[in-house]
Parts: sequence; structure tokens; C-alpha cells
Amino acid sequence: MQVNETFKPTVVAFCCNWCSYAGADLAGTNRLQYPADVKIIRIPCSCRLNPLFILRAFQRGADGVILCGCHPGDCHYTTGNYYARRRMTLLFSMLDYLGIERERTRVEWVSAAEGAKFAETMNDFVETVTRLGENRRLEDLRCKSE
Amino acid sequence: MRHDPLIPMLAQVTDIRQDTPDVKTLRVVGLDGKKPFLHIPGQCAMLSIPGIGEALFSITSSPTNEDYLEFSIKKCGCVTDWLHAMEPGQQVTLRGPYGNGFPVDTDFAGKDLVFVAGGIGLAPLRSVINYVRHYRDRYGKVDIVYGSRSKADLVDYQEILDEWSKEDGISVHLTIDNPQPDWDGHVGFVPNYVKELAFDTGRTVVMCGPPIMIKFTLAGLMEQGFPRDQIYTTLELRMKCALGRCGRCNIGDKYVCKDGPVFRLDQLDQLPDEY
Amino acid sequence: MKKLPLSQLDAFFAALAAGQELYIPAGDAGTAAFTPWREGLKLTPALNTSRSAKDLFFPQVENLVDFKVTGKQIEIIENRAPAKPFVIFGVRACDCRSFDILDKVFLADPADTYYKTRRENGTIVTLACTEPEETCFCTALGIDPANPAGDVSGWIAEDTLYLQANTGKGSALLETLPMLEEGEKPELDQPVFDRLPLKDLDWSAFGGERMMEHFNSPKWASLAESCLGCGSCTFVCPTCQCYDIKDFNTGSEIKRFRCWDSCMYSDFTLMSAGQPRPTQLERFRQRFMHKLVYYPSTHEGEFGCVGCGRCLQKCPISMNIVKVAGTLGKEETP
Amino acid sequence: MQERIKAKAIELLESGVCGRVLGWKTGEFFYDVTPAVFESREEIERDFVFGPFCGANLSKYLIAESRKGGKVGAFLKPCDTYSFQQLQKEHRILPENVYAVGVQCGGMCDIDAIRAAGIKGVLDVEEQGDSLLVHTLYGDKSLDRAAALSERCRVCKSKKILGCAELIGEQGEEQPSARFEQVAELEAMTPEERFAFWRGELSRCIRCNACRNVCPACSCEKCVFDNPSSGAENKAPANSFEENLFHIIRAFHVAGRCTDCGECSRVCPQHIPLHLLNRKFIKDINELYGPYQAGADMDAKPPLVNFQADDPEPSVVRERGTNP
Repeated sequence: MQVNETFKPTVVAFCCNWCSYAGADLAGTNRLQYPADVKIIRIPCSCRLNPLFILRAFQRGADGVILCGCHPGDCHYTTGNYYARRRMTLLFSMLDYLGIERERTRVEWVSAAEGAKFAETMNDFVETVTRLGENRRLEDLRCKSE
Repeated sequence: MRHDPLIPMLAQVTDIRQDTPDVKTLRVVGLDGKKPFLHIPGQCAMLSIPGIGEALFSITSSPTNEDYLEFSIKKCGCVTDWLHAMEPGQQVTLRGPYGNGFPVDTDFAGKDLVFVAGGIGLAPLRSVINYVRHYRDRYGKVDIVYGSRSKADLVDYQEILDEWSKEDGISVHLTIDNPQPDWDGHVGFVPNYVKELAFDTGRTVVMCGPPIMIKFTLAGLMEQGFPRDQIYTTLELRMKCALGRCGRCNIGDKYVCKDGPVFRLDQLDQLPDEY
Repeated sequence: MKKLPLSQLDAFFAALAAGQELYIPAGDAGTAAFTPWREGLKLTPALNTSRSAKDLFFPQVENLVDFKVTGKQIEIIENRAPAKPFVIFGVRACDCRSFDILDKVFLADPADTYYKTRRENGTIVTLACTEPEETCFCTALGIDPANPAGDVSGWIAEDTLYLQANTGKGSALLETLPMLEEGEKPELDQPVFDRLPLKDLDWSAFGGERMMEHFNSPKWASLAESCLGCGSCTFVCPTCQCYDIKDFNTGSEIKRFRCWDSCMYSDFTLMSAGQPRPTQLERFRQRFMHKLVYYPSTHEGEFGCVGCGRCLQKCPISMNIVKVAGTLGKEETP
Repeated sequence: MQERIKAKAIELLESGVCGRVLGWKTGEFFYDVTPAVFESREEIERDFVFGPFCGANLSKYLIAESRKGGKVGAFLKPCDTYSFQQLQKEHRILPENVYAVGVQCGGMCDIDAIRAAGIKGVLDVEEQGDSLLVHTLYGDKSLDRAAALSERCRVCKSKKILGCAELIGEQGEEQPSARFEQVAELEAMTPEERFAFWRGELSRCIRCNACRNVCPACSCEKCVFDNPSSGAENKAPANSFEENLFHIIRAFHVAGRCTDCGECSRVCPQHIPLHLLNRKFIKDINELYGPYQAGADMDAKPPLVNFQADDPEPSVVRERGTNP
């Protein structure tokens, strides 16, 4: 795979309102560095993430999509993230089955106290997506022409 | 590159008038400030806001108005919501005119006319009424029966009061569905009012309004003995192309966008009842 | 008339493709499609393509115009791809007739310039049928599958392809192909056309007349009852031409595109004011009334059907124009 | 079999158990059978047919039929009964208005399979033991019965009839099936190969919605793809993204509810192997969360509205592959 040195990926991070969004906030207040290419979208619970959102993020130019939610067992709504876990596992498996790079999608559990983990996760994910290069297999060319 | 009929021209909304709580009248001119095209009363045009959608509206201004086009638009869906939220100066896209229009210079000429409208149904008739007023000597007596839910829902109320009612040979009969304190006019539904007014059966009737109004008014007119070839109405169906191709407004062997929207009752009798 | 040994077909295709894009029917039975020719691509063994040849003139999706919206300003950006000449080889007689039907819709004033440009740039080379399917009924609609029309008519007999130019465009095309020799096609005896099960289809009950009688027939209810409301019949049909116009917001501009639509869909006629065709019965009836009655009534009795049999093969529940016409056309038993 | 079913249909009507029965109606040819509602002995005697081309799954029609008032009789093949139960479980079919008769099935043939074998102008078919004698416009041809079967019947998962008031034919059993083999073959490919495979298949999509409209699991009143307000309205396969989007979301939406009846692939006019998408989800569910067959058990909790605290993490997808 060709690695483009200047390639800056667009990464969409869907963050649960209760844990991961607060974790991102903490990362910010602690001045932990993570790439500005990460666009955070706050959702009420990781379980709110409709698979359509992920596909539409790719359509609109995302090169990688990550979902962050409360750790299993810690969901604000008790069990939301358990359902999200099954859904995302199956969806990612399906994307992989269609030949879409399996590294472009990820789920990480990040609590409100884990600012450092949030920054680390984003650094790692952006690095992975940068290595993969531009999203080609799930792109909508209409949205890429300027 | 040849110009395709599906590609619209740009136009600008210069004035927006709030007629009733849910009807606004937009004044539209071309980018050169002039009226974009000529039309016949009853014809329609496609207005669109890119990204929202395109929809067909009847042109409510009279062809005798040489400065601009007007559209009276009731808020009832995606495109109309957007048009209602618009401010003067906004550009829109426009294509047209479409449809057959009313036979103002042929069948209507010299006739005594009765216009029957309900609610936003006045919109397409306003164009004819103002045309008839302009060429007053070409037509006989004119009666306008117009009804709405309430006084506030009467479209063009000021124009009706200030201009139409004051014209010689034109009688305006307004009615609202329910009594209200500041209303001393007629109260009741349009079909009953038309019956009460007992027009001469030799007159030509032009109708536009909600289907239920049309249905009962027609029943009344039939009872009074009006011939079916003296009654005109307009149809409304979903349209995308306005060129008789996209297939939505197809009723029998007619396309409402091209062969309509104005039909005589005896013509409608020949068509499947799918409108 | 020109001829060419079939052994030279590849060279013939290569020569055709040198001057313009060439489409030939390729692929397996069931999925065959008009495909841009490339080295090694072979003609399909199937009688006809799964989708019809209309796609090349009236594609499923096409961009009409772009808009850029900035504040209250709108900019119209016409960026139509420049027209390129192309040849379609191997169009069957039925599909070739469908172009006449589509022409009457799209070329009527004011002409649809997207369609018109493609029609002007496309040269149609037809191919006579030798092995019809049991679902074929073009002969019942007055089409001769053994002598197809087109800019160039083609026949394959024994090991030879015969070509006859019918139009100026056709002659001009054949003149560019040096490998063609002069030759006369032998008389072909094709008794199979007389054995087709649907050859005696009688549609005399239809046409522009008796519109209201057919429309009001009580038989529609049972005909339409199992219709799934999908669009497969309309999308594989060579004469279905309904479309939708939609806007797609790319984030930086609006693309207004046209795509096929189907009168079988529940939202086809849905308006904020109501739904003139509220159930599948009305939608189903619309499609068949249009082909059998409405279109003929405005086009000198010509049916909006060419007998290609695609809807017979593709309908998920096997309800099709032959069954509809058969049921409706049958005289009432007292 | 056909005569026993017709006799039963007439009995159901004449005894007053049902006001109408749902079955299959004969067509122009031997294979173009249409699902139909029969209301009289005459109609049944004249038009009712049951044979190797009655592949259509009637369960979806019961959603509407069970809401029309009165009791409707329905003849269901084993795999149709899985859909029947699944739809009851989702409260889409009102079981009290349905009198279901299970009919055992020897595997349904597919006219497209016969055509795909290169046989043209098919006029009639005679079953002769394990082979078919096909009469055509071009003489008689012989074909293995197995080659004429629908793909789903070649890998039949169960002959078990579920939830029916009575049976015609023997009750059958679940049986070992090779239905996941093709999925496994795809999984063994590299992502590039899989991508190429699916582009090749999905690029044929014409978005006719036949797969969606025939699917017993797709029973939404208004599909997200038809709804202009959903933000995901998607009417035409404008490009590869939209082709993928529709099929991924459709398969996902029926995941855990799809009984693998195979109707989607049967009806696809473009012969896209849509069942391979649904089976991928079924295979994953079986492997990750334990065996589950939609429609088999009225009480089992569907896997996507269920969880275990120790379910595998989504990273299992990344980790299990050997291809980077």
C-alpha cells in the first residue's frame, strides 16, 4: 500500500455523551495532544450509533470512523453499550467481508476519567488510518470533487 | 450546448407578502429585473431551491401585469416550508410556463362568468380574474364566490376588498366556514352558498379548491342544471418534469402538466377518476 | 449487403471500437448486459440482455445540472460531459422498436436534449434472432425478429455475419470497416417462430378505445393482489420511461440528477395533499393501462410494449403484461 | 401432493374454517406461478397449483392478509414456516387470523437455474427420478434435478414445519447444510479479492427493490431509503457507494431476523447473490454469540436485542484475520 507522506486523514469519532465525550474534554483540559483531524460527534449513548451514521461519515469524506463509549458495565443507561458492541462487531465484520479495510473502523471504551486513553487512542487510530491512506473503497466521488 | 427544458433559469424573489397565516405570495422577476416570461392565466411554473426540491405552482399574477410574476404558496411540505422561510433578495430557479391555461380568449370570451374558489384555490383563479378585469369589455357579468375557513384565511383579502369589489359588473361573494366576531358577511360552506346564489345556468363556471368543495359544489350545480361543458376546474398532481414525461401526473391518456391543469368537466368525464 | 466470416468477429469489434465506444451484449444468461467492448470480450450466448438497450440512451442515473448556492445567490453550472459517438452491436428487433417508442416521448417538443444527444451519437447495429425464448412475443406485436431494423441490420447465418445499412449513419459506419466484403444473405428458414407459445397473443381488445371499461374492470383486484410493488418490471422494461428528478447535496454543491422511477412505487405520486393512487391496485393498473391503453391512445394505436419478454422472466411473482392482457381481454362469461 | 393440497383448500373453505386461502396460481407456462388468494372451489379447481416451481414464500402476504378480517388459510413450505413464526414473533402477523397448513417440500426448482444451464425456450418439464426431462422449442434436454434446484434448496437447512395447525406430508427435521461454505470461501479470500467480488456483484444492482419488497423480514411500513426526511433516502444506484450502502444497511436491518429463506436471491432480476450477505451475518452470529436460527423458536431472544457481559469485543474482526 502506498503511503502518502502528506496525507492527512479525516477521522470521525462518535463519542458517547457520558463517558467518552467527557474523556475527550479531559484530554483537552489536560492539554494532551491528539491530531486535529479527529472530528468528534457527540451522541447520547454508543448505542445510538446507527450503522447508517458510519456509512454516511465515509460517504462524506471520512477515512476512518471510531466509536467511543462507556466501558462495558458502566453505561449511563445500564446496557446500551452492550448492544452497541454486538452491532458494531457485526457491522465491522460485514464491512470486512465486503473487502473494506478492517482497520478503518474501531470501537474503544473510554471513561470520563481516561483523558490520556482518549488521546492515545486517537493518536493510534489516526496513525493507522494514515498508514491505510485515503478511503477509496467506500467513497462517494460526488462528495470529493471540489 | 443546447439548452435543455429541464434546466431552469435563475430568478429573484423581490417581495414576499404574508397573505394568511399559512399562505405567502412571492413576487418573482428575472435577474434582469424584468418579468421572466409571458403566460396564460391558469398556467404554472416550476420553482425550485437547489438542494431542497422543485415544485409546480400556479402563477397567480395576471398576464396583464408586465413587471413580475406572483405565486401564492401555501405552506404544506418540504419545498413550501423553505419558500416560506425565504427573505426578499433570495434567488430561486424557475422554469415554465407549463400547462394549457384557461381558454380566456376563446371559450370565455363574451360569457357571463362565475368563479368559485375555496382556500388556496383562489391562487390560479386570481390570474384569470385580474385578466378579465383588465379586459372587462370582452366578458359579461362576473360573480366571484370565495370561501375560506376564517377571515384570516382569505387569500388576497385586501385586493378583493379594495379592487375587485369596487369594480362595475363584478360581484364578490365572500363566505367563511364559522361565524367570528369581526365578520358580518356570509357564513357557511361554499357549495351551499353557490346554491343559494342560484346563478343562471347559462353561465360559465370556473372552480378551484379542495376536492371536497369541488365535489359538493358540482353536485349542486348539476342539480341546478348546469351543462357539464360549461364548468372548468384545475387538477393538481405530483409533478417532476412538467413536460409530460416523468409519468406522475398521467391520468388516462392525459398528462396534467401538459394537457391540463385546466379541464372542462365533460373532458374529465372521459378520464379515469384518479385525481 | 456486406458480410464477414465470424472468425473475424474480434477484428471487426476491434475496428469498430477504434473509432468510438462499442457496446456488445456479453455475459451469462440472466446477467448479460451491454458492455463496453475490450479485447477478448465475447458475445453472450443468451438471447438478450437482462437490462434493456434503453440504458444506453436513457441511463438509470444521469446528472442534469449542478448548482452552487452562496447566501442568497445561486449559480447554475452546466457541465454536461461532451457527447461521444458510440455503437451498440447486437440489439434485438424488440429493443430496436423500443427506441421508436421512447423517441415519441423524449423527442416530442420540447425535446429532451440529454436523450437526443445520445440518440444522435449512437449507431444501432441490430442482430436478427435465431433462437427465441418461450417468453418472446414480439411477433404478436408486428415486429419481425428475423429482420430487425436499426441503422445497420445484422444476421448471423452459418459462420457468417451479414450486415445491411439502413440509414446514412449506418452506411457511414460500414464504410469505415475494410474487412467487410460484399455478399448476399441466404434465405433463412426459421420455423421456430411459428412454434412460439405466445405467438397468437391477441391484444385487439386494447388500444386507445374502451379506456374507461378497462380502467373500471373488476379484474384488477385479483391481478394486482400479489404485486410486491417493486420496480423490477419497470426497470428491465425497454419502454418504461418514468423518471424522478432529485437533488444531491455534495457538501460543496448541489447535483440535480435524473433517475429512473417506477409507477409501481408507493411514493411515486405521493403529495402533501394526498395520494391519487393509494393502493397497489391503482399503481399496478397504471402501469398496464399505460402500456395497453394510454400510450396507444395518443400514439396511433401503437402499444407501449415490444414483446421482449423481460417482465415475464424477471417479475418475482410472475405477474406480467401477458397475463394481465389475457385476463382483461377475455370476454366476460355470462 | 397437489391434489391433497387442493382438497384441503376446498375443505377449509367449505367447512367454514377459512373465508379464503392463500396459495399459488398457475400461469401462462409451467413455471410462472403467482401467489394468489382463492375464495371458491371453482377457482381452486381451475387455478390452484403446487409443484416444483412454487418457490414464492407466502408468509409475507400474511402480514396484510391477517389484518383484513376473517380467517385466512395458508399453505406453507418448511422454510416459509420459519418466516411465519418470525413474523408472529415480531407481531407482524396476527396468528389468530391465520390457519396455516404445512406442506412438505422436496426442494424447489428455479427456471433461471435451468436457463443458466444453457437450456433455451423451455416449454415443459417432466420429473424423472433424479433428473428432469426438459421439453424446449429446440427439442428435449435432460438435466440433473439438483442442477435445476434453487441455490437455497440445494443447501436446505431444514425440512421441519413449524407452527402449523396441520401437515400435509411428513414432518421433517433440521438437516446438516453446506449453506455457509460460500461465505467461508469468501472469508478466506484477501480483502482485495473480496472487494473485487462484491463490486462485480453489487454493481449490477438496479435498485428495483425486489429483494426488499419480497423479504419477509423487511416489513417496515416506510423504508428508510424511501423517506426523504430520513437523510438516507436513496433511490438509485448513483455510484458504488450507494450500491454498497443499500445492501449493507438492508442486510444489517434484517440481521438476527433473517431466516435465510433465500427469497432475495430468487427474485433478484440481476442475479446478485444477496443471500451471501445475510448468511454472513447468520454465520457471524452463530460463531460469536452461539447458534441461532431466526423463526425456529418463539421464545429465544433475538441476538441483536440480547447480549452477554463477556461478548467478544469488536476488535475480534481486526484480530481474527491474517490479512492486514
